[in-house]
Amino acid sequence: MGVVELISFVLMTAGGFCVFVGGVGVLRMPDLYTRMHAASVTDTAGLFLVATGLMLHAGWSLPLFKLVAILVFLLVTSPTAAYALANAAMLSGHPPAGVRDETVPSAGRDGETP
Amino acid sequence: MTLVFGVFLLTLLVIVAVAIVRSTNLFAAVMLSGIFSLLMAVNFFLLDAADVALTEAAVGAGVATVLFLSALALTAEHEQVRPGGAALQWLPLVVAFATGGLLIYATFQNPVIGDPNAPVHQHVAPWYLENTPELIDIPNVVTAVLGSFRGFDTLGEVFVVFTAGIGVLSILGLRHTLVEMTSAEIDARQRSLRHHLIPRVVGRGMVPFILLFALYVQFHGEYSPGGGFQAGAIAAAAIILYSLLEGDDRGRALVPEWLLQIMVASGALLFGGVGVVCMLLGGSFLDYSVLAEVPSEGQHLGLLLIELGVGITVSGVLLTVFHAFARRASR
Amino acid sequence: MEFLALYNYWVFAVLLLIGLYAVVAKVNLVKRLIGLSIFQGAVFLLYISMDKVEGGTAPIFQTADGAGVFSNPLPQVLILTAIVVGIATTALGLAVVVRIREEYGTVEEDVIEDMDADS
Amino acid sequence: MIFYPVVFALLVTMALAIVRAVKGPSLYDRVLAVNMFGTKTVLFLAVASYLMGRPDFLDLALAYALINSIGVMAVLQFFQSREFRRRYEHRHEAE
Repeated sequence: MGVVELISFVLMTAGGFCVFVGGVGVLRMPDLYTRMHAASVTDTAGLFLVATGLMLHAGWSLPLFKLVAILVFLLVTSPTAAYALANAAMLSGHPPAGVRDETVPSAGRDGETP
Repeated sequence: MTLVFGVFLLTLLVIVAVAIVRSTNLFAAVMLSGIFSLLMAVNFFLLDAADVALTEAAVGAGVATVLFLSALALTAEHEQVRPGGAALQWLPLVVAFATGGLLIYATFQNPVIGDPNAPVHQHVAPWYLENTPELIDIPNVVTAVLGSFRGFDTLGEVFVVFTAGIGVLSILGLRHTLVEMTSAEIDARQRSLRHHLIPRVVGRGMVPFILLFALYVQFHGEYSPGGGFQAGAIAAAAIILYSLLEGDDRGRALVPEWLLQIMVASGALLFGGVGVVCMLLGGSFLDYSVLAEVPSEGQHLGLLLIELGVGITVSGVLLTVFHAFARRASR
Repeated sequence: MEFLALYNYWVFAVLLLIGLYAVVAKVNLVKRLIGLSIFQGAVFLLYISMDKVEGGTAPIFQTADGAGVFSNPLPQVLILTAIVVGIATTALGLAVVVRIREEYGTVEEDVIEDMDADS
Repeated sequence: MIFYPVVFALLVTMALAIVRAVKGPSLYDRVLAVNMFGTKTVLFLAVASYLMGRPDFLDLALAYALINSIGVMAVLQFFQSREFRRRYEHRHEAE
């Protein structure tokens, strides 16, 4: 195993750890917004680490270009999706846990109907 | 090791399927079927079916979710809960279990997964794999079989897609009388994501790249996973994204309906037309060898044209369906 | 790993069972269509499971002469087209459901049957 | 060999995301889980294409990276038009 391979292994394992932490966060956090926080932050970090590790593994080739494209597109769209989701949740009256704002319609704060 | 990954993912697949059937909220069921489709694609990939996985990706990630959501917007979001609640119904359960049990019993006769001596791998498949380099001369055997060896089949499938598009149009109406242009305009603005700045900027930036990728999948389909079906779905997804962001009216301005109708018809016509041209040049129907001096070059040309026809029809039909549902919602 | 050699087929059977149950037992028409797509997925899985060849790879040649072990391209071709046809027919089904909703005001089948019986 | 830790992490995270999607409780949690599952799928496909020795199949991961966000946009639009319709009906009832 060469030095590059070793670095790539370390990066990818660290990325896998990030991803796993995000998964645990999504399962264990108390409410939607903290879950979203756990998911989106670790997503970006894990994505960056895994993709960089794969790039080192790929070397100069066409797959390297595709990996860069995947990285760029996900780095752009993943936070946007998180924003869109948080926005949709907030607009339709789904306040963060602990916030009691009477101006926000509280219909379906719990249960299926948001 | 891939086998273990496959077993794990297939187990997840079953769990998701049970959850879909159990949930009384249809929106939740649609979201879960999004996960179902993703898992399906990963499983296809692990089973060495890259083309199929790409198709599932193109269809399941964009178009299917959007269609189900727009149908939900037009119907109801919840299943009605009846007295007796979400209890299992015994007769269907018995029927389903009997069928499932019978099938599992039958599987013990099956050759194991990956057995190279299984009957499936004995009959025509080796012939396709052996003769593709010589007769068609492209690396992707799936495209070769799809377009050339079994081109007749594919023509039929394209016409099924075409017919489904016509069916949706005739059920949901080709035109509808606009109530008032101004209120429709306000309506579209309210429905679109036009005032969401971040998704709008990012999404509009993505649209050209998705279209570019669709073109890559379309014209690189002979050398890598891809082809007309996938490219059509991806291109439709790009336009659907634009319509979601900018409002249905602007989406229709970008790709007008008359153009869509021409696309739906002309793609199928192109496919059939290539076949007829082959006949006029002295070959049999869909035998592309006669299209050029060298038979394999004729095959290349024929595949290029019919894949183009497939792509045009598929994207046309999917967009037509999307617009038919979206317009229904805005009246 | 010997006992897992047929696992794909079992999952196929179980998914088919689940889809069949949803199609038969559910009265909500949209839910039935979702069940139908699970059923479809089960059939896709059966076909794709058959194409695997041990030690093979996807049937896209890496060298010009096509040397190597490849999985079976034929089931892939069938399912590739079936997926797109599946979404088109699902769209047709959804269109019918939307029309039913406009006529009857509901998509629950038993309610619709009662209405038909009354009229 | 070097891919196994990351593949295991991805698979476990997929399972966790599915648990969240099944549990809910709100609809947004489900959407969040689907979105997260999507990015995990992209990474899994990318790693698996190296694991299986066919890096030319990165196209699949690229396709998901491009299209995956459409689902969330559709959900946002769905909620928004539902909110709009609710307000509209409310206004009509008031009149």
